[in-house]
Amino acid sequence: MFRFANPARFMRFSAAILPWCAGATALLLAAGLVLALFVSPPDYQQGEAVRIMYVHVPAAYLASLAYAVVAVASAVSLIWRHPLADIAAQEAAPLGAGFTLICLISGSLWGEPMWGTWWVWDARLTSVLVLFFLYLGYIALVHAFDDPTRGARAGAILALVGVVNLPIIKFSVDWWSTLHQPESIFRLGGPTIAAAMLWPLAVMALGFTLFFVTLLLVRMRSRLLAAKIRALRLVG
Amino acid sequence: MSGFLRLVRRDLRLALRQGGDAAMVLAFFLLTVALFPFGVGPEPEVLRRIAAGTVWVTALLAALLSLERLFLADYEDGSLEALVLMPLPLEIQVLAKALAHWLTTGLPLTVVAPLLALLLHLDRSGYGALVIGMALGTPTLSLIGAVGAALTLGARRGGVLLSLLVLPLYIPVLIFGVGAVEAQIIGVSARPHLLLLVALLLAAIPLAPVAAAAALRQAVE
Amino acid sequence: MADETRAAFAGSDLACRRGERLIFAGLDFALPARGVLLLRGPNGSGKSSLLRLMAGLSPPEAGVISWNGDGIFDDAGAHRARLHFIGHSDAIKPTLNVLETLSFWAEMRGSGAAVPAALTHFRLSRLALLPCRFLSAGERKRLALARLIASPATLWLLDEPTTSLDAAGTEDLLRAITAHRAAGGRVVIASHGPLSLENAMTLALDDYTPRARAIAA
Amino acid sequence: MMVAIEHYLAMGGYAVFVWPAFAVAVLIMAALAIDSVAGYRRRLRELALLEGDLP
Repeated sequence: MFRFANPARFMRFSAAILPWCAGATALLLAAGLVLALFVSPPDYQQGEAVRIMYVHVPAAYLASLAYAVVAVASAVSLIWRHPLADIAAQEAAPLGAGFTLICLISGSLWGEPMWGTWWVWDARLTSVLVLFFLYLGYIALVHAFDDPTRGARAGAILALVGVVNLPIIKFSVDWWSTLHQPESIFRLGGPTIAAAMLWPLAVMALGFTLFFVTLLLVRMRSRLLAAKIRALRLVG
Repeated sequence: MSGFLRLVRRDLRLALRQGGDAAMVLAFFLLTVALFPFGVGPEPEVLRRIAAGTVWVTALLAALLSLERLFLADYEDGSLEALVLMPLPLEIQVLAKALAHWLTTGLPLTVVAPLLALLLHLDRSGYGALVIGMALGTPTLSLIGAVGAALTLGARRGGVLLSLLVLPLYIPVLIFGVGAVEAQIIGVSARPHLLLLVALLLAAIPLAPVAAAAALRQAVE
Repeated sequence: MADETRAAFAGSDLACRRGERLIFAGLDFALPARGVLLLRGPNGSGKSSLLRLMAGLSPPEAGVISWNGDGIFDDAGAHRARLHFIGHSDAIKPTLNVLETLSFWAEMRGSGAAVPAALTHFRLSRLALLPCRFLSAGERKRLALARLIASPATLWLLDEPTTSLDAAGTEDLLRAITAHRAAGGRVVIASHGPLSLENAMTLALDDYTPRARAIAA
Repeated sequence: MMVAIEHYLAMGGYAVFVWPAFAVAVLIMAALAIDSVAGYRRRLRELALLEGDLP
């Protein structure tokens, strides 16, 4: 598990795979865009508006994936006090917040033609909104201390608190929305989706994931370089 | 007397001597609720519709108000360092301090809540669920708040940050607390909601002190 | 207490990091019963940091601190029960009076039986019912130090204990330390000023800074 | 031809929703990418400068 946990080894490893990740990201996102905008058919109910799904659903998936990365890295950092895990958690958070924002805005843009309103307090959108707040809280907390190690430690604890709370919040929001909106107007995604839409969606989701991995590697490398620069300044 | 009770007694004594804190929270509660008729109009129908939600949301904010002080004074005067080094496990101490916080904020809020609900014309059948719900829900607020207060010790803009961290985590308590009242009013049993509030409390009692204690340890490190 | 006096309190190959800065490394110490260890060194050499490591407030970057062969984090509760740590801040609430303050700290550690003795020793009995907001800096320091006597602990960790103490206050502290040593206790003191203590061992922390170690090597 | 493109761009009347959704995604992801890569480049330069100073 810690084969790449040594910073020097991480630098070598990430340098080796970074070009491949970047290349694959570019290819997949390009292919995904073509598939989503030209190849995939319009929905018989939603028409062309269904194309919003190809950014909305991958963004939602990445928003959760990035939070999972933050949480796992935080746990590793708290248990083994590994500096690389701290960096991974802190650098995954802004990316996750970005995807969450994409998910919220595209959801709102999808909601207007489908529901006739820009914002619906539906369970899924509300949960994503709460996730966005959790990201903001995490990022704000990490940067709120003069001593960066304190920020990292506090952030790690908060990330784990968030992981415990997310299912509870999700459950309570689902519960609340069934009370207030008994008839489900419309399901985003879901298993009823046609195969002709599934392929473009899968390509997009993979492209988004690799985009996240690539940027995470770049940002982590950047942080390690910054540490090296500070160390050199301290000696010099 | 156990160390747990000693700590509760000390925090209560400090709250009483410092005075004001609990009174301020109540005043804030009262004032904010009293603003709503100015905002939405004094029509009883409108107020009745939003009564439960207004009382709960305002109670949430009022409980938040005194949270920042929960560990801050101890952190600043060195008491926290000494407390961390006491033989009594820090998790138990957090529980004691959260209990003291609840006794000085959550409990008074619960007692005053029906009075404020009266001002907002809450449907008569909703009072029982409101009071029971607040009695079950406000301890959870104090416990979750303790985690936030511990995490933001020594942070810049600690107070605002604390709200940002804690308010999203308060959503489940708010949902089930208001849900209980509304269920009662429409003649459905409030029990599932109240049981869920109990479940939240039972989950928070062991989990929140662990997280808060971890945060306090790294704060004095 | 009998086997407490035979226990070894020692640290080996300790390193301490604050942020990204390595403060000291390769530091060893051993403190037998009845011993006093004076930590010396300029500002920033890590005197307070070492005391905090000894208290178990933070884990060392490298190395182990042990009591009778067991690392202090193996049984953190037992270690906390055997030590007093008096830091820079006094842990005093302005609204509690002197007696309440001292009783609280003593009772949290088990018993407040020795509180009157502690008040007498540090000449605070007269002020017992005075709210702490009226205390002078020296009186506050004496109240903080009175915790040492108000509840027993075999290991005293004192960070600049004579700050703002007058000659008589310093004398009170030295008498307390002498009595504590006679009973088999141990004391670690981080201090700038001179302290007249018999058979005190000295640990100069600036010998262990990365730079000093590089020159020596 | 032009008609076909116009018809396509109109997105069956949903153009005002579809195109902004993609634009926002591209914009935010581009901002993340630029922020990440620019920071990385800046530190590489800084490091090269520092290491050049040292013997």
